[in-house]
Order: sequence, then structure tokens, then C-alpha cells
Amino acid sequence: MKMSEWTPNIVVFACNWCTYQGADLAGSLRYEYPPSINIIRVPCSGAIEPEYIVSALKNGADGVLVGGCHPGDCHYKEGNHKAVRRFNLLKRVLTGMGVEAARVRLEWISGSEGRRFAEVMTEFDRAIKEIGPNPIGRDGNA
Amino acid sequence: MKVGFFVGCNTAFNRPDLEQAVRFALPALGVELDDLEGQSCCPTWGTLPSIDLVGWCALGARNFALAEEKGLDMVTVCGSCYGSLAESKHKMLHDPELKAGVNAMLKEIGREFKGTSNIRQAVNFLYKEAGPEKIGAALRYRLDGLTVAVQPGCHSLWPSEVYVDPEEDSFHPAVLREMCAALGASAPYYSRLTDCCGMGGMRSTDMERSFKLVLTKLASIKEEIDPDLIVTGCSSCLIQLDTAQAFLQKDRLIDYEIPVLHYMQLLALCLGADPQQITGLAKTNVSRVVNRIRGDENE
Amino acid sequence: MSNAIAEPQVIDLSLGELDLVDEIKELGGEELLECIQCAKCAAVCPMALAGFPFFNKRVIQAILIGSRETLLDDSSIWACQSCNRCTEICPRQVRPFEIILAMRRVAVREFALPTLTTDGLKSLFDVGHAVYLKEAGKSRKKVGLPEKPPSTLAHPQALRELQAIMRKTALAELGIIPMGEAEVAGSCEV
Amino acid sequence: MPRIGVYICHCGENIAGAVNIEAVREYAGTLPGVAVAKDYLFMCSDPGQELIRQDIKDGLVDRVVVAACTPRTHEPIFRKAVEDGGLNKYLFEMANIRDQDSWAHWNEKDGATEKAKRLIASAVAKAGLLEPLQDRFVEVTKSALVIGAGVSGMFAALDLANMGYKVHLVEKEPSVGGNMAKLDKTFPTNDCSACILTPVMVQVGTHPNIELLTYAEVASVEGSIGNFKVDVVKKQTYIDWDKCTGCGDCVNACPAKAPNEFNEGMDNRKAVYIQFPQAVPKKAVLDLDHCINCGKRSIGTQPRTHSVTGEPILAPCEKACKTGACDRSVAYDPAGERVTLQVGTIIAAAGFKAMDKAPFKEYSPQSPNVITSMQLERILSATGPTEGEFKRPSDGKKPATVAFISCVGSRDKSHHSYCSKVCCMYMLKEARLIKEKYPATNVYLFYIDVRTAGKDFEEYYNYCRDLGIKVIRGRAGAVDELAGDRLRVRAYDVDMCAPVELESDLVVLATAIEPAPGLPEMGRKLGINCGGEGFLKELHTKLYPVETSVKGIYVAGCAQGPKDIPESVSQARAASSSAAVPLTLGKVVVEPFSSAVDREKCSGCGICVPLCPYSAISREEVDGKLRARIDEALCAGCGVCAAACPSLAITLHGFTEAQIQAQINALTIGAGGGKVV
Amino acid sequence: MLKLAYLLAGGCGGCDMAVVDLSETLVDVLPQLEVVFWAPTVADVKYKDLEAMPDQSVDVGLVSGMVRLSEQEHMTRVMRQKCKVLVAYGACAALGGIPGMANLHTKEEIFQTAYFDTFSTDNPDGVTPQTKCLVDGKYELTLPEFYGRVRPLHQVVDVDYFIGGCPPHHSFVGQAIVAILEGKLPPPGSWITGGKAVCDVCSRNPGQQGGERELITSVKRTVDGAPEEGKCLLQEGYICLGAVTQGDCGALCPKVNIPCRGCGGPIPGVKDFGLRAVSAIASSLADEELVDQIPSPVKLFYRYALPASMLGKKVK
Repeated sequence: MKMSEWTPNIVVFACNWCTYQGADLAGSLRYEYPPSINIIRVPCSGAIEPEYIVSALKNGADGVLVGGCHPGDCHYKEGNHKAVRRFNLLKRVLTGMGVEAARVRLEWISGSEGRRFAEVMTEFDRAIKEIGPNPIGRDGNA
Repeated sequence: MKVGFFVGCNTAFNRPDLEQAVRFALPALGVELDDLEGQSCCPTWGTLPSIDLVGWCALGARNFALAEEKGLDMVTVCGSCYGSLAESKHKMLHDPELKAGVNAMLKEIGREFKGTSNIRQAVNFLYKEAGPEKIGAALRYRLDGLTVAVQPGCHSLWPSEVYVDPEEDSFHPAVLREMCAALGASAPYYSRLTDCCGMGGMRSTDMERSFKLVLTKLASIKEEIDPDLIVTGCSSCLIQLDTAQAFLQKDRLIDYEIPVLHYMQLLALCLGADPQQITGLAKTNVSRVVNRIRGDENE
Repeated sequence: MSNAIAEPQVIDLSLGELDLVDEIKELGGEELLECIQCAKCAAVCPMALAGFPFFNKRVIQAILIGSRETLLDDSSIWACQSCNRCTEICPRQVRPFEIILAMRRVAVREFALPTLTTDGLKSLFDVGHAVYLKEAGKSRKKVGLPEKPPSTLAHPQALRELQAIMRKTALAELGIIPMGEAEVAGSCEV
Repeated sequence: MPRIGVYICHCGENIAGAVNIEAVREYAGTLPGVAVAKDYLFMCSDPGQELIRQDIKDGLVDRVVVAACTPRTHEPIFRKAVEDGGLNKYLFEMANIRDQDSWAHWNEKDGATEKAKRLIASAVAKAGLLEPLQDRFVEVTKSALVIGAGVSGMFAALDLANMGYKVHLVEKEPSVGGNMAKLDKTFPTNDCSACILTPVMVQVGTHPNIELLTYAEVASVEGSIGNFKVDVVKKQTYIDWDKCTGCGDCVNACPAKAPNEFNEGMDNRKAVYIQFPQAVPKKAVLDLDHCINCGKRSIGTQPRTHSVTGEPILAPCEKACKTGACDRSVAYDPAGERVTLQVGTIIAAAGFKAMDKAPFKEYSPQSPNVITSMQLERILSATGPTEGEFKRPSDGKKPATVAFISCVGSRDKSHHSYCSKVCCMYMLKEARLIKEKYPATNVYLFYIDVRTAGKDFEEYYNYCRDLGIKVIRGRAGAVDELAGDRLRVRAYDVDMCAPVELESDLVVLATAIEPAPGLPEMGRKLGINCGGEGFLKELHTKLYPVETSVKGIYVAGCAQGPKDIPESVSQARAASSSAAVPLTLGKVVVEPFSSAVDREKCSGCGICVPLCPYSAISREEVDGKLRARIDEALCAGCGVCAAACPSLAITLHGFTEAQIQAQINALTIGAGGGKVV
Repeated sequence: MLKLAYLLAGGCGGCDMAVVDLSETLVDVLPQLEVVFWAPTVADVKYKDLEAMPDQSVDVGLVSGMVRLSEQEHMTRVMRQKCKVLVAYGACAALGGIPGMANLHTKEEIFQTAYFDTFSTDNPDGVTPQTKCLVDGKYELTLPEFYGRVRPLHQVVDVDYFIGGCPPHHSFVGQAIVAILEGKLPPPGSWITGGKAVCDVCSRNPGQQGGERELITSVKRTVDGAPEEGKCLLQEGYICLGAVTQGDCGALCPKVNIPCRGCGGPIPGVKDFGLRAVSAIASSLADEELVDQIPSPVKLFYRYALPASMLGKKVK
């Protein structure tokens, strides 16, 4: 595949109470961001299993972003606290396994941060384009 | 302590007596001066800042690099130098891309901007490092009974976020007033204290309009305080207020003349410097005030 | 109230050069579009107080409607004192002074700059000082100082460093500074 | 094999304008398990819903995917349609191809179309694995909590109380009344604020269904709609309110002074004080921070005895008290008293704070004659520090010239970027009050824009201008102090194209409406997000303006954003109606998206137990082995336990591991990810 | 009579020892077994003997060890062809095992270390293993190819059953063999195990002691002092993987103060042992900072299961 033809495939796990709302708000305010962003709605960032992230990567997603509520704002009190611990430990494992750290990202985006949602997604898409296609699944890794 | 003395253009060429005042007053208060050999223009607003953002910062950064290499802060008596250098540093520290661009340029002359040295405005520097009390105790002559009007100068006030001595309420600056009080003078508030003097780009572009600002300012000073002396914190304000009065008198817009000195000149005087060396280039008649301060009035 | 502008000209909005906005943003006036024309900056702008036709608020509005020529035909932008009081008080964090600087950069690229500015730039290149009085040596000596300050003026190697940097700026591209060997200017007072 | 129906909405032009509906519908028809793929102009309309109902009735589909707007607003509508068609309503999934696709990628039509395909594939993949779920119902405690007893909170409480429900009304100040009690007159009718508010305060104080908890704050909130458990801390008053009659004798006797908050710090109150004369409840409070312990009578100590008379030496306040309410020998607990309330619904009406003048250095806030609008309200009010006399603070002289400055802290990125909405009108009102009472006063208003949108507001503006109030378009840039306590306002008159100066005796800053201090913290206790501006966020700006993201918790008044009194009252009454619905029904539906343990798989490791924020998980013995158990009534469905379970024994219904995995596969492998092309 | 074939692929032979450890139990079952092939440790049969047997003629085949060499792949395929039931026996065969950690390195890196860099290596000609080489100019020798990665058995052939453990505990081996003999087997693809975690049988499980689990407030290494008697190791801060690991071993390690390292393999249904451990352990940390105190997380969580993980090997 020529690089010029390649557009990233990005999976975003969005907490129903903040980042998912933030994405809705971004849309209703018509803030643009790349269509490479694909959202999967989850009730809480604390419901995201490490397997989801790795499985997306293994399937060839070029970037995975977890979007949760700002610390202290979790709809379920502390689901995002669990999410950040898992994410950070997973990130250590992934980098140890040779996955570029920039391919996975955790962001706190609230329901009122429509603009920020669009900005973060645009930036993430740009960052992923910079590091190029995900080699996993393309070189017989799994 | 030791600092680099950033002389700038106006002080060096227009008012070297002010330069001499700094070279007298700071060492007298125990501050050793380093010449930062090879320093240049800050560069001032109407030049590179108006042409090329990176070029502006690169020239400023070169001056900073000279100080950084010696591990010194820089002190200046010129508001424009203070403003231009402080702002370029602030920009470079907050924009890594800009800093990298500047350093790419500096690399070719074997220098690097790190951001470790500060540019300090002389009056605020003394206020913080020596303090009014220590200064008061070191004086040979005092200004008791003298009323002065202060002109801190815009560039030591705004934008407050770029300066390293931001404890002042920039809309109600008190440092210069306190520093004059430390010399024994009374330095009352007047309502146009923070107004601009009209020097700089405006004077070069349209001298008549520039003098309009001085006139408004002088009127407020004369009516509200009627001081013996105007004291500035900035060499540009010094030049403007010192030279504009003759024009205004000629045009019969004012019928008075208030002597004008930079604070560092006044301080050097109080510390016993030779008046001729440190005030000798004033256009306003400062000798009466000088004599009064030194008790030479009857000589 | 004498300084109110008495003779407004009709401006044909359809002739506005709307790309001026992008140009300004590119040249350092990033926050331009945050301006809501509240006029707070104008309330304290020395240029407005001194009666210049254009100053922070009006420069911004002229840029917003793309009135490039109006700004280039007038010397107001060069009269800005850089006092930065507008930067301090602007409720929208527009940094109006930066926009004036950016507008100057636009003007320079169209060679719409005052002679004094050109002289100052040349002097900066020639001796390292934008403000330079050739006769100053005498007055320096008079007050007991060496003829030259410890700057680029007294240190030729340092001047060469400065010139090396300046040759990499837009000045050289614009041809404002000489590309070859320097010829020392007389005096220049900006 | 499930038979999935995919229904694609055009949303008029909203989706169809960016997404090629025809291409997407064709693609959807090729997805595994899809039996029917249709599109319609407005899927949420009755004919649109009928398409779904009919296909279900015809036996064509047994799972439904609607590709339309956001499930946050439309999921309930389509679930109802699915149920009406005869299917379990949870056999439904939405693909958000409007808010998260066409709207965001309007200028990339191809990208938007491809993304719509992926999102639908993802929804279809999940739909194939959906399982029927049953709603749960919980009994509702038939009482409500209203937080904040300003005009919004009081109306909300009264409405609910009048419907016959028990209402707990919690207010942090000693009296109800809120900010409105401080106002002099109110626009657009210029009613006296006290005249219209005090009767409401009395009603609130005497209503048999309202339990007033003033000088109290919410400490914690647990539970969910129908059954909230709320801990309230009643702050220590150091006066026995059961005995206090509000006579004010202790106040008169007290020699210690403190700045008077009710008068915006412009005069002093006593250390023991009654918040204001019309306070409800009219009870005294002792402010220990300012009490000087007269006669060495610190709280909780026995009085010394007079060496001659043998009488106990009492502090003036307790000596003056005839009822024994003020007794300093009582060892009061400084922490106050904790009360636990059980309520079915909650209304948050915590109000606002008008900004202080201190941050606005360019306006010389150090001058006593530079005041905020709220301070002017107190000066104009008959109960204020000047008893309604128009006097300036520095010397009590009547100002001959007054300047108002608008948008102070509003539309200001350094403070609040929003418009505070009420300032234009309250400035006009204050200007008018001055001008009507003292027609000779020169009144200048410095504006950015005059915004008087509202019923009868423009008429009000015109009336004010007729009074001779001068409106200058141009935001003031500086206020200088002049001799004689005068001030110089400097502005640029946009209409005159000239800088202007005005010497004035009084400058009034129309400071911004900002969230009450502690609002974000309260939001966290309630589980409601604050928006970027710091106000409590409603569920949906247009459709669900009083609901919040937490079911059973509603919002009213300025806690949700700046608004005037008419709007606050409207919203309060809307919130009370909404909050009454669950109370009236007596039971509420709880979505079945809770977690459940498969005991066959559970190893009893207990990892899940401490993770549950609702303490819903415990372990119990089953055949001699420990196994986890989730109390469905307590489970809120966050999924933290399911995601952490080492044995994969916990399933989060509605978001199962298999369903999400199917979505991931659809979005990646299904979209060509991971393949070398 | 049940025909049994046993192949040691890329393993250490420890699993074979576990079978021997059955001692008397082995004596009981031996009369019912006919060992047709057990290479290379027990019976003297050659590869060609197995290759010569008719397809599907062996009732049960056990393979221990992982697949790294072409020889191992070949023999594994032969086993699959000849055996009706094929069992991945032990951590290496089931998950990749300890040798699987080599998947964090490329073949080149491994050769560099093994044939050049180590202190005791003397290799002046820079020789590395070749698949063919000529000895004395006339004897052509062939060597198996060294693959780029370690694979567990199921990544090479279809596997009917999995048995974990490093080595599998002997009592459990017995149970498995009995189950095979009695034909009481779960559906193909399953683990022939209890399916419960070590915690289920561990006396240190806080629940076993009437208490309840709490969040972990510190992270310790086994060298950092000794755990309190009887207390849950994980609770004490020692990263014990007992909650994530099948406990057919009877929690032997925790009994002697050793945190479970996961040799029993994941609970059936778990796709990726390490990721389950990440989720369970990270969720249980009281403090966010503790995440960074967990030492070498890849090697800790994938000690036995790296090749069977979702990523399988280090990404380039």
C-alpha cells in the first residue's frame, strides 16, 4: 500500500457520560475532525478491558484512544480511576512488547468539551499519521 | 552580587550620563557590573520585531546567551530593551518550535539560548535585591522636602505576564514611588501616572501627536502635584520628557519647565556621584535641583 | 471631542481582501478572530489618545474586513508605542499589539515601511544598534566613558555574529540589508 | 441466525447532506445477519417508526439497528417502537451517523459515507449478539430534596410540597432567600424584590410538607433515582434554635463586629447575628471566627463567679437572652450535626455568586467608590447599609454622576467567556432607579452591546433611554482616581470614533454571574458534571433542560447557568414537575444494564469486591466455595468489575465482552484493517 | 489397551519428569497403556517408526514443549496425523512457556547473544547454525531450521486438550490420564482442568479467612521481606497471579510464600493471560503511582504465556 493512499483506522472507546457526549457536542457545534475516528460506546472508561485495546491493535487499528470523564467527574464515582491504572499498566506492557507508545492514548474529555473532542481527535489522527500504519497484523505478528 | 549591564542604544548614545550613573550607583550598592562584551540592540520594536518574529527572538536570544554563558542576569535602565528582551524570552519559553528555530540560527555562531538568565529592570531589581531600607542607609545626600512626579514607563508594567518582577499591581505601580521615598522625596500619586509619554514609534512617526500625549501628562503632573522634579524609570521616557518641554514652551503650550532625571541618576547623585558626569547631558535645567540636593545651593 | 473622525470615507466591503486575516494569523496575530470589537483596548491606546486614525481596535477591524490598502496607505501602524497596555487589558486575550506587529510584517513584505524604519534596520545591521549617533563618542567622553560602549560597536567579531543571524531573517530576502560587505552608516535616530 | 433490520435515517438533510444514503443502505444489506435494510427521511417520525414495527410484525426482523442521530436522545423513542412491534426493546442498537458522523465530517462526504458504513457494521455486529433484557423497577421514596433556598429552590420546594410530597430544603445560609433577597427592585416590572419574595419565604417556612434545613450543607449523596440517601451537615449555630425567638436582644448586646456579607461587606454585622431583618427562619447565629469571648466566656466553659456578688459572670449575649437560647456553657460540637435523608428525587438549585471587584485592577477597585452592581443593589435597598439613601461609600455624599461599566468578568477569556445574560438589564434597572429617584443625576452606561432579549425587555430599555440615561457603546478601559474621591472613566466611544473621559462620583461594575463557590464539588457529590463554565450541566440543552446525567437529579436556576428571575422561576417549576413524576408513579424503571456473576465460572478470588463503588458485590458460600454475588438493586452498571474479573465470570448486560469484541472486529477487520492491501 | 504417544518438542523434559512423579499411580495405569512412542526421553523409538504408523492409529498423543525448530514442527504434525486425541501437555506446549519469553527478541538477537556475545563463547569464524553443512568436505549434514519465533502447539496444529503447569502437578497428570482412559473428556479445545483460579484453593484468600479483599496499598518484590503468615500475598503487595491462574496445583507456591507466577495458564475462556492480569492487578491498586512500581510487567505477566498472547511476540 502506498503511504499516500493510507488513512488511519482509529478506534475510540468513549464513556457514555462524557467523551461520547463530547463527541455529540462536537458534531452539533460542527467542529470538524477526521472521519478516521470510530467510536464504540461504553458505559464507563472503567468498563474497558485491556483486551479491547489490544484486540483492536491486533486487528490492524492504527490507533486506539480511551476517552473518559475528568478525574473526580466519573458518573460511577471512580470508574475512570480504574481505567487510568489499567491503561498505564497496559501501556507499559505494550511498549515492552514494542508497540509505539503514541498508538494508544487516554484522554479525559467531558460532555461539554466538544471543541476539545475535535481538537484531540484531529491531533491524534495527525500523530498516528506521523508514526505510520500499525505493523501488527501486517507482518504476521500474530 | 554580579549582573550583566545591558546598556542598549538610547542610553549609550543619547544619554551616556545615565550609563555613567548606573556604573556609579550599582557598584556603590555592592552590585558588580559585567559588560557583556559584544551585546547589541535588544532589538527594538520598530526593527526586527516588526519584520520577522524569529529574527527578533534570535537577536534577543543572542544577548541572553552572552549573559547565560556567564551565569548572570541582565539589568537595563531602558524600558524598550526590557520589554523587547522580556517578551522575546517569554515567547521562546512558551513556544518550543520557536525556541528550536532560534537555536538553529544561533548554532551557526556557536551559541545557544537556554532561558536561564533573566532581564531585570534596574529600579525593580534594586527594590527586590537591595531594598528601600538598605538604599536609604547608604545615601550621602537625601531628598527630604523634595516633591517628585514618577513616570515608571509602560514597559515595566505591561504585559505583566512576561516580566520576572511582577509583584507590582501594574495599574497602580508603587515601586518607583517607594524607591523615591527611600531617598527622602515625596512621590505622590497623580491621575495620569500610568499614561504613556509618547516616545518611541510615535515620536518618530508624528512628533506633533506624540507631544500631545506629553502635554496631557505634564498638565496632570503640574496641576495635581507641581513637583520639583520628574523621575523616570525608563531611559526613553527620560529623553521624551527631558526634550519635549522645550518644544512645548516654544509653541507656548506650556509656560513652565520641570527638570527630569532617571531614577538611577537621582540615586547616583544621592550616593555622591559627580553631578556633571551623571546628569551633564540633561536638556532641562536640572542644576538647581542638583544643587539643592547636594546643599550646594549657595555656592 | 475635536479628535473624532469627521470625514468618513465610504468603504466598499465587497472589495475586502479576506485572505488578509490568514496572513495576519500566519505572521503572529493568531488570536485575531477572538476580537469582538469591544473597544476596551482603544480606551487606553496612546495612538487613539494622540489622534491617529488607526490604532489597535480599528486596525483589527480593518484587517477583519480585508481593508489592506487603508492600512498600508496610512502610517498609523508604525506609530504604535508597543506599550502593551492593550495586551494587558484585552478581555478576549487577542493581544492587539501582536496584531499590529503582524500588520507591520505584512506592510514590510509590500515595502510599505517608513524610511526611518529602513534606516534603523540598516543601522542595526551596520553597527548592531538601531539607534546610533556617530557623534556620541564625544558626549560619552565628556561624561567620562570610553568612546564606544562594550557592544558590537567595540567588538567586530560580535558584529559579524549579529550580521550572520540577520542574513538569515526576512530582511535579507527583502533586500533591506546588504548581502555583501557592510558599509557603516552615519547616524540614525529612531 | 438473527434477522437484523437496519433502518437508515436521512434526518432531512442533516445526514443525507453528507452521507450517501443509497450506498450505505446497499452496503448494510450485505452485512452478515441483515435481513432488511431500509432508509427513510425521518426515522423518528411515526411513518419511520411504523417501518420498524411493521417489519417486526411481519416476522422479517428480530433485531433492530437504527442509524440516525445520538442514542442519548433517541434511543428511548426507538426502543418503544421496537417494543410496540412486539420485540424485547433491548434487541435494539443505534448507529450514531449524525452527531458523530455527518455533522462532524460535513466537508468530507466520502469519508462520512465510509464512516457511516463502519458505524452501521459495528452496530449490526453488536445487534447480532444482543439478548433480551427485562426492565427492573424500584420503589420510590416519596420525598424530595431541594438544594438551595433562593428563589428557584423555594419555588421548586413549594410546588412539590403543594403536590403533597415531603420536601427537605437545604440552604447553606442561616436564612432562605438567596441572592434575590439582596435585590432592591426587579426588572422588567420594577416590583420590590422584598415585596414579592418575602411572602414566598414565609410560605416556605410554614409549609407543613417542607422541612427547612438552613445553615446546612449536603455532605454526601448515595443511591440512585427513587432511593437517594443524602447526608446533610447542619452547621453549628451555637444558639439553641428551639429556644431562639429571633428577638435580636443578643445581637444588640454583642460588641464584636464582622463584615456584613448580606450588605456585600459595606457595613458590619455583629459576631452573633440574624442574617437580615426578614430572615426565615428568624434565628440568630454565632460566628465563632469573630466572637471575642466576652468575659472569657468561650463556648463550652462554665462561667466564673463574681468574687463579690457570687453571681456567675455571663457574656453580654447570654445575659441579654431571655429564653436561654444563648448559653455559652453548652459544649457545642463545632462539626455540627449530621442528618441522613431518604429521598426519591433531588433538585439542585444552588444559585450563583456575583463576582467581586478585586480582580479588575484596571478599574481601581481599591477605591471605595468603585462598587459592584450587587453592592449598588444593597445601597438602593431600604434594608441596606444606607437604608435606601443613594450615598457613595467614601463619604456618604450623593453622587452627581454615576458610570456603569458592563461585561466586567463576562465575555472575558481571563474570567468567564460566557455572557452573564442579566447584566444589561440589571444595569438599566439600577440606572433607572437612580434616575427616577434623583432625576438630576448624570447616568452613563458603558456597553459592549446592549442585550435586552426577553419579554418586555426592549420596552424597558427604551423607557430608560427616555429618562435621559446615556448609553456609550465602548467598553471602559480604565478608571483613574482623582482628588476629592472622584473617578475618571476612560473609554472609546465607538459611535463618535473618539476616546472619551468621564469624571464620575461613583463607578458601578456590572460583574459577572459565576458559579457559587463549591458548586463543582457539589456536582461531584451528586455525580453531575460541571460544564467548562463551571455550572451544573443539563442533560440536553433543548430537550432535557432540567434533567441531568444522573437520573432523578434535576437542576434549576443559576446553578445551571446565568438567568434572570422569570427564567429561574420557570426552570424551577419545570424541575419540580419533572422531579414529581417518579414520586407520583411510585416506582421507576431501572435499565437492566447491570452486571451479573456466572457462579459456574467464578473462582471466588474476590478481586471484584473492593472495586465496586456501590458496595454491591459480596461473597457468599455456595457448596463450600466462595462465590461473588452482585446486588442488582445496588449495581449501577459501570462494568468495572466485569472488566477486572480474572475468570471472566461477570457479564455487564448491554455491553458484554462478546458484543464489544464484535464491534471492534467490525470496525477493524471489517474495515480492512490489518490486511496488507 | 490405550495406545499412547509422547513427544517432547521444545521443552526441558520437566513435564516427562512429572509423569514419572506419578510413581504408584503410574503403576496402576500402566497395564492399560501401550506406549507406542515416547521420544526422546523414555522409549527407544525413532521418528520414522511413528511416521510409519497408520494415521489415527494412536489413541492419545501428548506433546510437551513448544515449537521453535522445523524438526519440532514436523514431528508435531506427524503426531497430529497419527493421534486421535492430541494434548498440549504443560505450559510450553499450551502457552509457549518460559522459552516463549524469547519472543521478545529476534532470531538475530538471539544468535548474536548465543554465538557471539556471551563471555564463554569463542567463535572466531563467526559461525552460526546453518540448515546444511559439509563436514570434512564430503558429509553433508542437515540441521533443523531455527524459526523466528516460539509457537505453542495450537498455533501449529489443531489441539484437542490443554494441560497447564510448569511442570503439571503430578496428581493432576494422573487425573488427566484417568479422564482420558475413562473417556470422560470435555469438548475438544478445552483445558482438562478444574477451570478455577489458584485463589479458589488458596488458604490465603482473604475470603477463606472470613475477611474481605481490600485494595493493594504497596507493591513489593519477593526480596522485600517476608509476607505475613497466612495473609494473602497480593494483599500484602506481592504481585501474585493466583487470581488469574488455574489452580489445579493446589496453590502450592503461595503455600510456601511464593507468589503465583501463572504456570497453570489462564482460566478457560481467557484470551490473553497477561492482559487479564493487567486488568485485575491494576484495578486493585489503591494508588495510581503504584502502577509504575510493578517491576518488568511484560516478563511478570507473560512469564509462561507470551507466545499464546494476542500479540505473540515483540512488535518490530
